[in-house]
Amino acid sequence: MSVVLETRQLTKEFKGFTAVNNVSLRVQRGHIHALIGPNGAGKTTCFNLLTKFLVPTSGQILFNGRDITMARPARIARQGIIRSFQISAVFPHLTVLENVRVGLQRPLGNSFAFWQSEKKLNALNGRAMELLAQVDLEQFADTVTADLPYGRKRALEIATTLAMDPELMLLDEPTQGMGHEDVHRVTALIKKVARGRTVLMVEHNMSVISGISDRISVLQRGALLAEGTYQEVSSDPRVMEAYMGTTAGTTAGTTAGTVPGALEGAH
Amino acid sequence: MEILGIPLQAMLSQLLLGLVNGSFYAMLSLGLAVIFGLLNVINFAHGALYMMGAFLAWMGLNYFEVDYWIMLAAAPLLVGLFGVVVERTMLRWLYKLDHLYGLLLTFGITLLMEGLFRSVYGVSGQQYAVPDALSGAFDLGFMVLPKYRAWVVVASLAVCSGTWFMIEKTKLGAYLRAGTENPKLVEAFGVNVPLMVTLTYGFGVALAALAGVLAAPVIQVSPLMGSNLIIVVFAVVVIGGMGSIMGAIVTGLGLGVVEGLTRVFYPELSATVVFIVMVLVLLVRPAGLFGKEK
Amino acid sequence: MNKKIGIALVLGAALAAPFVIYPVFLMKVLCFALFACAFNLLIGFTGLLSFGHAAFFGGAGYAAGHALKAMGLPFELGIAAGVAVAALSGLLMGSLAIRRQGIYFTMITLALAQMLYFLYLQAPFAGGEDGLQSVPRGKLAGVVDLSSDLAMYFVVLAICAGGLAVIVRTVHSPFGQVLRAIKENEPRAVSLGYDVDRYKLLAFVLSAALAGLAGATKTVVLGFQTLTDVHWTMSGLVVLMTLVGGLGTMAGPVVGALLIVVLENKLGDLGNALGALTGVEWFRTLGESVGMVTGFIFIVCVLAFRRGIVGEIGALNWRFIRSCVQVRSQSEISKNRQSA
Amino acid sequence: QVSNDVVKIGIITDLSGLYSDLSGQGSIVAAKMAIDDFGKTVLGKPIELLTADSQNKADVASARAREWIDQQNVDALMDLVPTNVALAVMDIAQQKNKLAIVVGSASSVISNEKCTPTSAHWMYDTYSSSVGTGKALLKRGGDSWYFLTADYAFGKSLEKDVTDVVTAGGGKVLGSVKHPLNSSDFSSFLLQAQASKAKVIGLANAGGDTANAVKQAGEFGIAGKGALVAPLLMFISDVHSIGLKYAQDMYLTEGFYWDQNDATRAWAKRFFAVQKKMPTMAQAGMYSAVTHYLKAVKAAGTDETTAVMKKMRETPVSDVVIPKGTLRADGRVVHDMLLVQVKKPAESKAPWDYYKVVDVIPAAEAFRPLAQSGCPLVKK
Amino acid sequence: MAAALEITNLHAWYGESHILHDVNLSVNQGEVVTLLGRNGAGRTTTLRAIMGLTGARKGSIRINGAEAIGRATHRIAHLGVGYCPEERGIFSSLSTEENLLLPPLVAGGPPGMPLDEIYEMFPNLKERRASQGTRLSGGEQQMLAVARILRTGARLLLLDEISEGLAPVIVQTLARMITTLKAKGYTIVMVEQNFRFAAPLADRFYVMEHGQIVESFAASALREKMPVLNQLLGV
Ligand SMILES: Nc1ncnc2c1ncn2[C@@H]1O[C@H](COP(=O)(O)OP(=O)(O)OP(=O)(O)O)[C@@H](O)[C@H]1O
Ligand SMILES: Nc1ncnc2c1ncn2[C@@H]1O[C@H](COP(=O)(O)OP(=O)(O)OP(=O)(O)O)[C@@H](O)[C@H]1O
Ligand SMILES: [Mg+2]
Ligand SMILES: [Mg+2]
Repeated sequence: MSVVLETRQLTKEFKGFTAVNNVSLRVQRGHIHALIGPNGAGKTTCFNLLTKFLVPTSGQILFNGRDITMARPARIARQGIIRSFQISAVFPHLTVLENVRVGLQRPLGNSFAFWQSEKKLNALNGRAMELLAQVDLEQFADTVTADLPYGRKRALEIATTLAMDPELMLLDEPTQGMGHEDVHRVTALIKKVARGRTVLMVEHNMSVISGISDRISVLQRGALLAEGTYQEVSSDPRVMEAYMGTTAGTTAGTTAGTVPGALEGAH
Repeated sequence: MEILGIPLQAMLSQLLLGLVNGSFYAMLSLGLAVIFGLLNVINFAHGALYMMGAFLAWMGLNYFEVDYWIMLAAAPLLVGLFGVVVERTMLRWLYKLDHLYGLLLTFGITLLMEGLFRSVYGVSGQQYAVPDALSGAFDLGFMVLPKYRAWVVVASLAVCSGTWFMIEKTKLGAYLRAGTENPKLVEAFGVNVPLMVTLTYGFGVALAALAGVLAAPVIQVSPLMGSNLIIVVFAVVVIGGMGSIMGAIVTGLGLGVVEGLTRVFYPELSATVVFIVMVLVLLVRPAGLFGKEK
Repeated sequence: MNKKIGIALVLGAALAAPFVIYPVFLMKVLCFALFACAFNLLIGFTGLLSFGHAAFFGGAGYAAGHALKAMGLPFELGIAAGVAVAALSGLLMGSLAIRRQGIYFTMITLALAQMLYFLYLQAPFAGGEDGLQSVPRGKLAGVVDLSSDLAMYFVVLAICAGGLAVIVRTVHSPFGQVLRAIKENEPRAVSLGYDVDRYKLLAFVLSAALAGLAGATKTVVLGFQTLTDVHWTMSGLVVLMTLVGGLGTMAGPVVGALLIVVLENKLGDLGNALGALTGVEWFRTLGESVGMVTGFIFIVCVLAFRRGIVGEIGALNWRFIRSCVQVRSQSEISKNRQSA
Repeated sequence: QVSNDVVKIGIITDLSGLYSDLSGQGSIVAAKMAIDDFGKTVLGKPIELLTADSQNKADVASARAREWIDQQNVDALMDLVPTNVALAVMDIAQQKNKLAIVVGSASSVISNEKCTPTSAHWMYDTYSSSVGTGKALLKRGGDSWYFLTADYAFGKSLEKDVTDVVTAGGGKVLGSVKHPLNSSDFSSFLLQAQASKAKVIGLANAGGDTANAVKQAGEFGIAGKGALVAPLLMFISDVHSIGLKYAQDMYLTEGFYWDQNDATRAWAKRFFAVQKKMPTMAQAGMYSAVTHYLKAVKAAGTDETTAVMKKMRETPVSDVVIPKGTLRADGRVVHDMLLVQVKKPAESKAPWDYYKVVDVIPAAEAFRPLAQSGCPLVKK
Repeated sequence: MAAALEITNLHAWYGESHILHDVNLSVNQGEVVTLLGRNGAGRTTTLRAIMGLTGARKGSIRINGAEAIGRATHRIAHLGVGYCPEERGIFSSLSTEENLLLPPLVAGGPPGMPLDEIYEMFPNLKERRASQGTRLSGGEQQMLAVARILRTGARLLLLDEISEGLAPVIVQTLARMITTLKAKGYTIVMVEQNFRFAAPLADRFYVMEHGQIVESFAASALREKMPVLNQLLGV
């Protein structure tokens, strides 16, 4: 299997504090790859480095074998790496349909055409509705996005991301702040849309991770601590100690609805 | 010894004069920075309040025979009080909105006040004499420095460093800084933020008035004295970094000096040089010299 | 449908106006209206507050004036020269300023505009504080003599209508859609592959060029160009017009421009009329207090009519509609509760 | 013969800005006095006065002028402050064949390159205000000069006019420094001037700039140390605001001083009763301009511009403010100017008792000779 | 035992939208109570209403017997309430330690937790004490937000989603912390999405829906209430 994204000795320092330290990741094509680790381990920083919202102090980032360490954010996006944000990122005063169209519009090549009518964009409606259908939002197409419930906004964000037809999706805590139903919906959604693409995600919710991830990298204090499948990682004593806590082995697998006992810890 | 064709002594004296002007910039931009920091308001009225300070000093002397030293305290107090009223009755309603609205409101206040003073006192300005204790000059060898100008530098440095200390190093300052970001939360911690905000505005404008009183013996006390200055002072605040106390002080003094040098080398440009510096600084440091990028 | 009727009405009024109201005054209003709309394109629809638009407005005026007077170019080329200079200054200023956000953007535009001010102050052709005087109006297409105010009026009306049409179209174009997206959530737009700086730059240049169109036209109408138009107070004035009228609305800047120009030009008359009517002498001094009255209006606007005149009227309607809807939904909710 | 059965004079002046103290409301008062003294009617028709604030904006002023001419049938536009306003209005007046009489604006281009057949420039200009002072100081030993010049056209023209006089008289100009308008602090420029060791520091600026420069020259003890500070354009209102303490001993050129003779004192007293200030030469000039205009209308028997202008040129100017003057072909009114020196505080016995008249500069010397005029109307 | 918090007939608005409809709840001295509910049910709004941070309020909120409605926000805090907001509210212009020291001590109240003890509980904070507040990672900020109010001596803590976005180990630490605080006699109102974090800690539960309390029960009744919860929350 080929490697889509590779980092080599990626390092980021903030004024003498090393947030990401010599991280070498390899993400396989078609995988859902999870990045976990205790708070402050450097996951978000890592994401910011990959999408060029931050500039690495040293190291290299390769996408499909090409070096993109110095490319600009918009350029990275056009090459097929699209990210979502830890807090939901939609265009609140555009309608749901328009949100998706913004994602579809760019390849049309008329984005600078200030002399054309916006009716030209209606040509994209069909494709946009298809994408909305994928995330169950068709009936909200004409709603102003700000009025959507939180979970739906996350779904919309994913639809917009899909509009870019990304090769690699980066999701930063996609289920954070969601109720249980939404968590399930979004998990299922990720699984669905990940077909034919690669997903790299940061997530604290172990039940989401255990369900869908093909491979997991564990970060701690900016450095890679362990890597492997869920089974491998969750039984790694170092990971247990650093991240999941002593009882993680039993908690993480537990599904909802069982009697709450000594269930401190993970969701 | 000469520097670029200017004798060293002349150079030194020009630097010193620059510092004097810088003192005014520092004090004015400090007030603006404090107000912007906590209230999120770009206080356009700052120039008008500076003018008001100077006028109060003049009125005190001419109508009530109250001397400079008393007005040095009384004028800032009165203007501060005026600020408190403005804050309570008007500015208060604008905090949640874009900066633009505060700017507009204070711009309106400026027009009103300048118009008012102009219609009463005309534009030519009034004369305010240097207080006796400070008249005369120091002969520094390379130049004659009027005692009064030396006093301006000393007074301004004292006020600026006092303010800096209060904001950066005391608990009250921590409240102020935190209140800047999230006033509601600070209030939920038990700090009386509305009062703090009001007093801060009062304090900020009092600084402007103080600068006005200090300026009265140096320049004509005229209704337009503030509007000539305000844009430059804005530039100072921006170069220093919006809301940065240290930035306002250091940049104020620094720009005074830069402007002073320009007056020697290319005097025509001396009113524009601040803006050139601003563009250069912002291109290199987007948030200003001392500003923190969000 | 309503909209069409409204547009027809406005157009009708605009065509009839010069026969009732003094045409030069109307032309001035039109030019400022276009200027404010151009400015609004930037702040209202892109979210960028420029404090340097005087440089485009006045700069274009100087360019047009110089082209017509010293170079003897025909009317059309004079205007074109103005627009070109404005667009060029816009490109220059924009490419430096666009990279900065918020208040820093505003301040950079102010600073660059001050530098241009310095340039116009020093440039020999601009005539210092005396300004560029006696700019000829020339002939439209070499035929229509524009020295008649009426003929000039219709030309200006056409120019301004054209400018407004460009703005409306820009707002409702694929490009406008991207601008909205950027205004709403810039990082997200970046992550979708938009080079936001280039979009903002185009918006900036467009706005500058249209402001230049307004400035060049104004110079030709009035026959001179002075430093007033490149001074920062002019940049401030256009902010005020836009805000008083209503940010981000189409009609707002037009209304705002009308109000401010009327205030500047007619306050004295109004004061005299009031003085005569009421016998209160004080009103007669209003003419000297344009500044104070303007100040007062801004205070009132900011405190009471924040959305601007047009925005406030719009909100009134909207609130009314919403209150109707709310009553209904509330009753629906209680119904649902009962059934549940 | 009188259009619309009324003679309308429109005053556009600065009522709210920088120049409002030297012209402004006082100009209106003086114009009213002139109309009253004329008997409020001419040729049996009423005289009406309209006033407007120029806001120092040429576009505001020109819109006003056009409207007055087109819709209110105003016959003559007067005062026209500041210069850019004057130039813009003169242009319109010429197009519409109306009179434009400039009083409060100083620039000498008004009766030079920019002169028009329907315009006149009353009382003073940058040349008359500066050249007299220049010559007088040269005569008194001030043969080396340094200028503090406002970086504007009028500042430069003041500097140039005086430079010509000084060099022609055998003096030297050691240098000049151009300062931006409204630079409230002049100490740096003053020190540069002082370093040049010039005997006279010429202030080629106006209003607040001059006042601040004078005051700071006093503060730095420059005036005391042998150098003479000479404002090249100054009004009594400026002296009043600077105060005698700093202004004392300065020489300046005035077109009018209230305390010249009984007639001027009587006239000024009436002015003072309304305005609570003594008139500046610009304000007094308005009285002269309006009076002369009305006389010309009466003499011509019409208010038609060309005829009135012809009469205005033919008849000498003669009233309490300008007892003996003529309106030249270039639109310049020439008359004697006064070289005055500001009194010491001790010498001043009453408020507004500010000047000693040192010299009378004859009309022929006070203004730029026609031969040097750049006005295209002057046939050479 | 006197009620530490007694809310009766509370209505609250944000602008024109009416969010809370007649909320009634009471918390006894030393109790840990959890507010459950779906997103948007109004739990955060309830806490904010207690602190006077919503728009208009109506009804009655008694804190240790003193009425909070009509009282300014800062004076409510002085009744001995510590509030940890959902969005954390870390100040970027303050260092970690300044953030920690920011909330003023409750006048006349019992002493709060000393700094050493706090650092011991959250070693991350100690390590990053000089760093700018918002430069901390999401989770570190959450710790800081909780730690901050422990120091003031407030005895009634309002904690909004404190386990959100935290690694399991830290969540465990927090759970232990709550148990400790409870033992020390603190009264705690928690809003939680994370049912399994809250369940073992709380003495009593309230369930909110559409701005109303729809269910309330004691911990002992938890087992029998599971089906209802399942239906209401999808737990
Ligand atoms: N701009 C910055 N300056 C200084 N330090 C920073 C900056 N951004 C992040 N850090 C530090 O880098 C470390 C890693 O932060 P990061 O946000 O990547 O953590 P994370 O793994 O995403 O944690 P969480 O799960 O809590 O969100 C933290 O200790 C944080 O304090
Ligand atoms: N500032 C606000 N202005 C207007 N409406 C608001 C505001 N904040 C919250 N709301 C609305 O109030 C309702 C209750 O929100 P609240 O934040 O109290 O819910 P919650 O139960 O805490 O849910 P969450 O899990 O999202 O935190 C929601 O419908 C929300 O949209
Ligand atoms: Mg994170
Ligand atoms: Mg909540």
